[in-house]
Amino acid sequence: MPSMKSLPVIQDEPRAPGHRSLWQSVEELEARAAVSRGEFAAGAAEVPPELSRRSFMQILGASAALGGLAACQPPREKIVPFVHEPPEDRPGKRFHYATALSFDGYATGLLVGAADGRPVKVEGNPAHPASLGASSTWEQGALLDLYDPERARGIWRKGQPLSWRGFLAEIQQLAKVHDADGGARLAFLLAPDASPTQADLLRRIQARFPKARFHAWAPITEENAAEGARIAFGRPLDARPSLDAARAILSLDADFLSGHGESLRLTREFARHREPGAGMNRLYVAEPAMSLTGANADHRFRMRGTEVASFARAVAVKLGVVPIAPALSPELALAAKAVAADLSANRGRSLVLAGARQPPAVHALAHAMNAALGNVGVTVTYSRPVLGEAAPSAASLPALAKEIQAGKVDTLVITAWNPAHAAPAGLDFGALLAKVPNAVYHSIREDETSRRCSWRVAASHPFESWGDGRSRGGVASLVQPLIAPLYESVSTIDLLASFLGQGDRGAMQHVKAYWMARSAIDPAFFEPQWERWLRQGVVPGTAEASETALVDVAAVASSLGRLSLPKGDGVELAFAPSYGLFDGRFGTNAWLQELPDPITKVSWDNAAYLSEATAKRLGVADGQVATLALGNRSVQAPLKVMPGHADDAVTLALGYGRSDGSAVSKGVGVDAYPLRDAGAWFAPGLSVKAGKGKHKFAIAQGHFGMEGRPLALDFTSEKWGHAEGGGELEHLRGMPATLQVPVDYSKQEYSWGMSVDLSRCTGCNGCVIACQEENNIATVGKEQVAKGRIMHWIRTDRYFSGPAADPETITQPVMCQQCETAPCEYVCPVNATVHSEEGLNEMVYNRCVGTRYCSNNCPYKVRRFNFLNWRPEVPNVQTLLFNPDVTVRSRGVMEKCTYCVQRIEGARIDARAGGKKIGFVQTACQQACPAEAIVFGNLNDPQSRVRKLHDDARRYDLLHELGTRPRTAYLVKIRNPNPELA
Amino acid sequence: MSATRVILGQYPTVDSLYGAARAMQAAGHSALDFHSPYPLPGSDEVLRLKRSPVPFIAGAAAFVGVVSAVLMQWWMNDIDYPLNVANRSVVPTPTWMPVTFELGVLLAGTSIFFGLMALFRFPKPYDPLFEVEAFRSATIDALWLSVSVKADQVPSVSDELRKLGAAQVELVPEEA
Amino acid sequence: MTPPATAAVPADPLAPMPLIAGHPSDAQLNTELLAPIFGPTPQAWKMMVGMAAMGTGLLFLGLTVTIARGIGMWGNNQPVGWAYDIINFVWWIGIGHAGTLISAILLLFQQKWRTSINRFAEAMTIFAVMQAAMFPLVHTGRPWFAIYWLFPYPSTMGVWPNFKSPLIWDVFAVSTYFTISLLFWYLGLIPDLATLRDTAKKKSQRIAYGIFALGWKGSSRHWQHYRIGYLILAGISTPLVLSVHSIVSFDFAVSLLPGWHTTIFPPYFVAGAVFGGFAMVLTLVIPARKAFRFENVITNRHLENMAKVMLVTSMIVGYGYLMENFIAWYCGNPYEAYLFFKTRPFGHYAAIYWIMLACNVLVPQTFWWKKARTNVAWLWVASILVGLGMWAERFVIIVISLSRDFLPSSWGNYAPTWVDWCIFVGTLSFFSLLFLLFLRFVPSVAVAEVKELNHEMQHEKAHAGEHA
Amino acid sequence: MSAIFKPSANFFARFSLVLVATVLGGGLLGLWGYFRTPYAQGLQEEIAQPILFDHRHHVVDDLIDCRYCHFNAERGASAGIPSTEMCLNCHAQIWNKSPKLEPVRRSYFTGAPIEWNRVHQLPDFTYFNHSIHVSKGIGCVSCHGRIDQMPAVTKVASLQMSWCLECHRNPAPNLRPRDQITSMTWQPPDDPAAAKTLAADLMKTYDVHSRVSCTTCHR
Repeated sequence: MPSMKSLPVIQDEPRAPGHRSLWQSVEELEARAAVSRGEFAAGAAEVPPELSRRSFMQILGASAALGGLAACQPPREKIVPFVHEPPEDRPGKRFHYATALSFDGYATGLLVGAADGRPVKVEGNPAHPASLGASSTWEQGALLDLYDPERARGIWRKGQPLSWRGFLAEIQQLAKVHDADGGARLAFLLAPDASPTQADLLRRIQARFPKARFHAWAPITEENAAEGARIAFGRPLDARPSLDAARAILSLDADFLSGHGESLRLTREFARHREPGAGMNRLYVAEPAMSLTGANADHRFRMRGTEVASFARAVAVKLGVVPIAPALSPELALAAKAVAADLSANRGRSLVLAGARQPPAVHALAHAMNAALGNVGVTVTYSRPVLGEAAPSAASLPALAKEIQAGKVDTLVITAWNPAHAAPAGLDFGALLAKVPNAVYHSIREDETSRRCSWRVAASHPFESWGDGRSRGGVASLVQPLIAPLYESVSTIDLLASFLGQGDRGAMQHVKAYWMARSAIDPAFFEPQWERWLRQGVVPGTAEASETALVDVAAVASSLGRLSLPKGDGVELAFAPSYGLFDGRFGTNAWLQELPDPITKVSWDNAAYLSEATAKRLGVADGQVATLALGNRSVQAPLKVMPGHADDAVTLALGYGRSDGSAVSKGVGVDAYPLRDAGAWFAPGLSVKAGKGKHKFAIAQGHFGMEGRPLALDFTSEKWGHAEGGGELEHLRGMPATLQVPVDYSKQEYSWGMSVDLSRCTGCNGCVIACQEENNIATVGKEQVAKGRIMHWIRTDRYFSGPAADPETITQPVMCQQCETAPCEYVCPVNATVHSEEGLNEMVYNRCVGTRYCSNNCPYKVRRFNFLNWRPEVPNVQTLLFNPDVTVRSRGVMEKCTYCVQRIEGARIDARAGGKKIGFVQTACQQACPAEAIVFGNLNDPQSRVRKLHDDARRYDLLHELGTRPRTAYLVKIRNPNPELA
Repeated sequence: MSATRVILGQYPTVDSLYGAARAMQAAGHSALDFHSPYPLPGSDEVLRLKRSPVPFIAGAAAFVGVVSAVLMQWWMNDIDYPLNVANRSVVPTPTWMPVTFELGVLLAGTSIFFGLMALFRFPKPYDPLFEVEAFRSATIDALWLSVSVKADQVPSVSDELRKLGAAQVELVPEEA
Repeated sequence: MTPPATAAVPADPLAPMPLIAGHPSDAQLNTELLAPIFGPTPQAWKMMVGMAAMGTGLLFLGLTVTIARGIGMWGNNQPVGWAYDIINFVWWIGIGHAGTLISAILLLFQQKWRTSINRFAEAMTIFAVMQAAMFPLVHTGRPWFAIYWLFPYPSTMGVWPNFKSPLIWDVFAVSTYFTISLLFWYLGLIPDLATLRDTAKKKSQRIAYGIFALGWKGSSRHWQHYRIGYLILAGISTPLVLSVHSIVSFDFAVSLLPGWHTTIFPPYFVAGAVFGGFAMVLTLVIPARKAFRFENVITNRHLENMAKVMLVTSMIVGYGYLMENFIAWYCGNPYEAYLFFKTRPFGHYAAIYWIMLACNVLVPQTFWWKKARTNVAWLWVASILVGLGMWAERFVIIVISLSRDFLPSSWGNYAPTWVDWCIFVGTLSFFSLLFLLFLRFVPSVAVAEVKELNHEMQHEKAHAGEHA
Repeated sequence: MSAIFKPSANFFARFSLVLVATVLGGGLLGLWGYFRTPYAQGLQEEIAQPILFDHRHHVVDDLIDCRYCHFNAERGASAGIPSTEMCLNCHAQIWNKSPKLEPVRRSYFTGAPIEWNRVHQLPDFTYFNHSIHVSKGIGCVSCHGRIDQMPAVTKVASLQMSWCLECHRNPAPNLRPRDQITSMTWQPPDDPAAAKTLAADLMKTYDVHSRVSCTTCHR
């Protein structure tokens, strides 16, 4: 049996590496979880499956006596101890393991917290360059996928189950057959992955089958960037922006604050320079639909996706990079002039970024501009592509399709995500798959593709398997399992190894072997090295060195010349990855489905976004269902007017409208793939015909205006300059007049507080999912969200100001403000919400009877009520997801943010048991936040960061005049507009 | 000493009723009572009744209610488990008022009802008077005078009552 | 020799209509007023009871679904945490008030005209409060614990209710109010029950009423205590009524929500309650007196007086509306201003706001004219409109205020579900059911009191005759 | 005979009234009492266990410290129930043939865990942590009673909230020196004054606080 030693990051005392058979302990854990049958169970379904009947009977006979009995005498539990104590088992103690999660090829380092041997919380790995301790909605969401009861299980061939050994034998046979012709009839359709071990395996497979074809494919690729680099430098290079030094940033449709890869690092660098002062950066964004990045821009220029090139070119002309200026609308021309001026004013401290959706020429032009501005080496560096061969190409799928058509493929191994669903328009890849005798589909879930494949191999979740990966920039991390596969499943490495007859060697051996070979360390000394890497989560000395690269301006110019500019004023359709589901791979993830879109706040849906003017021109209205047609292809999609959307353009997010996957993903939203050519981003000549019927959206925030109320405040940098120390904010902070004698918290050792910096917050929603994961917050589904019953404890309010066509945006995370004179408390008839000595507004779920009075009286409306039992029955496997430190709330109970009191109390116990003081406590939202916008800590500690921020000149209290004295302070957002454009 | 018997006399008007009563009192019969479908003005004076204790009962009960309400709230919220509720002051007398008032009223009200029951010795579904068929009119439209006398005086008193204008005179049978 | 005063001489139009028509004897009154009980069961009554019973079925369906599945079966949401549940609660409790007011306050003020209608009113109070009392319990997410923790018994946890919360005040107020009203009503009933016991022919009836009469024999020694007791009970009921609706209004006034946070609420709620209550009395009395031919005990003068009371209270309520808006403007608080000048008149629920104003302020203005006050048909329609208007008022206060509070980000609208409707219709039916039973089995007019009044009036007439 | 009721009716009427009153009053009183009975609190209830494990023998005869098996008590939320492996640390050598221990060996070799019946059970919304109590000087015996005298473990404390609060409000009397934590027999000095001073400086040295905030136990 292969050793499956996982090593925690934080270790209290050195312990001899023991062996743990997790299979066993998992069952035990399930048993443990399953026995909780309290009226509230921590870490288990709070109500037994036979809820309705049970509780109903209970209610019928409800009386003081029964209530009392029910409250104090739950049925007797079982205690199920281990048979073999795992080495680092400490009941209830949380261990963090360093691992990494690869996403379209690029890895982000994580620390995954495991309680009693089950992963329950995902955090970023501070030591990892792509995370810096933060984590995005997608990394957080991965945990829910792990425990998804609808995951694929086992290995199947033509509907017959196969054992792992049986499968290996079969593959041996196949391999022998293919040996004959050097693998001429063998093909691989691979998900992009920078894993060195995997690359090594592929090389060896290629060696065995020289004629085999390897296609890397994903619905969303960055080919344009690569091609752009090839044009500019004559060879493919990865451009790595660094915003630390950048003072003027021009984003050409580049949504660098979201998406995968490095958005976390970029967000942090961007946010760090959003405080007023000399170091403050200025962001220009040119884009069609409002993106997260656009929402954070100081100047946002809305234009159709294909017009961005012209704009870029206009800027470039002003910078003297290329000659001929294109035709532009006067205001855009003006903008281009100002932007160019600002960029050149910040020579060497500016940056031009081109988005993945822009054609190669624009990327090339961006490179040229950066070179001209002397930014290379300062705000942008170039290095060898990390993905290299594994870089996905949209063309690969049609190519493969041709081969299949020609009957050149007998065996096709697919690790790429769901090609049958995401295949380009007009290509029925599913049907082709049926033609392949041995189509082996390796996926974590049964989906549109697996239905068509003769072989289905369940994939292990990254948290269940050994492996490795590389971040953008090349830093390698090891992937170690936190739990044995919950279902019979296979890791990618094991699958590929099986084609080398090494499928039974165990993924860990492959990984270890590769790194041992690579590190060239004497095997005797390798082990400690290996353990250090596992603990740190990064392998030192693996980053790609930056290379000097010279721009071939002529080539750039000519590529621009070849660029086809948009003709006529037809409506243009733009595709975009969805913020929740990316390309659709998260469609089965209820957290991400329910997560409101950061801009439109639409939940459980995508929609055809368009500007108000365009809607008027086309004679359609918000919420109408319309037919979007490109030539002879068409889809039915609901329309949504999006403030700030470019005119004559419609944006449709990818990833929705799945016909399969799971109960969660089925039939949610509209499938955009039937309209999309391979790798296409912008399609001209869209016809929009209003159809019958209105679509009912589930929108988490219906009202976008602030109605002139002082809620989310912003200043321009110069206005702030004159505001000498935020004098204008004085009436929004400090102790309001009161008849109550204020309780004195200064004597307390700790008095907890929080601050939220609106200048830093980008509205990425990372905090929302982190909170949901930490606090066992339920998802409620589309109907309930539409009814206004979404359960998120922290929400990112987003307000628009200025002209609806082209508004300014501000996002404001709002969670319980922990008011010192909390309006919710005095109205609760049963003392279910009261104050702690340290100033927390406590919510005692087991005391709550659910009058909802507290919520009515909460001016911030941050309380959430369990209107129904959101978890009628929880599959045992999902009970493993629950954070055991937080009560799972039952029906009829109010819940809310508690500043992660379970973390505070945990830290207190750990500290005081050792006679120490409470050290560093982070709330889940704070820990996830890439922008460091949320800071939590002890207000009574003059050194603490939160104390300093509470005394900051930008500090103000939300709804200060109500005299609620919130413990959460907000710092006003500072905008940094260009005076020339003001 | 022989048992007392109750004699009933029915009178057409209040005045004749009162007249008879006064005469009876003059004759030394003090154990009198009227029975009427509705309260008779001035009957108290005629019958020389003492002041009713009901107001006192109500007042006492109200006082008990108020005091216990204050003690309850004070002990529960400020002594046994003092909690910081929204930074409100420790002894929030204003917020006590509603409960205090209501509890005072509740006790006063209930005590009046049960006090009356006690004074009437209710429930008392059986009463010898009910044996007299004609007495049923007492709650409908007739005015009755009841006199309890020594057994040997029954005939004389009956005659007396008739003389005083009784429309009919009934002898209440002895309790079986 | 003077000509006899003939019809030629017009009757003085200002002379009030008599409270009891004709010169009935006690016996006549008795048979007349008890006719509904001893008479045969009317077909109409049976039908109405049947319908009411069915409607009551809806109520229990609604409650069962709610308790089994949760509050989510209603339309309530974030931010509208309270809706039909509390609307109905306030509306019903308000209706209850007129009853106690008529029977207690008018008694204290020696308003003789009260006697013929107070029994109706008190019954109405009790049945209305029964509807209302249901909601504070079932509107909670976990009623079974609500009971247990509001009366923390057997108190093994050492945690107590929070007496700073208006909801606790509600619990005490409503339960006290119900208890006192019930005792007051029953105390008033005892002599009549005795009368029934002695009037009844059937043995079964005699036994039934005999049990509840507790052995009343009309003794003057009893009447002495009885009268003073009844008077004091009336005395304490009066402040009780005022306190109850003031406390109900605290549920809102104590909070800081725009549209709730209003100092004028207590008097304005009490007035509204009396207003709506009187409307309900009319709605019930007018058909009842027709059905049971009580016209000469519940005369038009009674109806007219009630119309007058409604006119006055409607003006107080109107003043309340005016003040709310004035203060919202005068204090210059943007949140208040937005609610009162944008949301209510022009917002998503504007229709309901205007219905409220029309029914509660305009309709009663017709009562300035005697014609309207004495037109029974119009009185009845108007009373129903007012009932509707008062319901709309609670909707405006509760739902509209909640739907647009401080942070626009959390604004949201509310839409009732079928369960909400079941419960609302159900309470109406349950109320009617109880009331129909009351009409059939309990003297719906205070017989003893009417006799007393009758006696007094004839007494006065006699004296008047002497002086003439 | 005109009266509808017999004279006896009066007795029945009043008797039924008294009956109702006593039932109500008695019921409430009974309820109050019931929850204070050992029965309602599940005290002194011998709970059958899959294995006849006798603490008396292990604690008294073998003088094994509680923390040998419940090793997590000092450092974790739960004291930990020893794994089968741990039983066999000793029982591989001694009594390794005893039929009484057959289930233990079976568990060890089949890998099927032993399912014990829980004795001390808090509601799942109550977060109790052993380590902090132990480190602040609360002895095992304070909550678990004289384990060393129990053939089968039984509950001795009601574990009702009011019981927890008694100590959380005033911990001093229940403190003991850390080295006496697992002692089943330690008593504070008989002289009340001495006991007071000991309690006082234990409060100081262990920095014990009275904690009655809800979130101390409910999160």
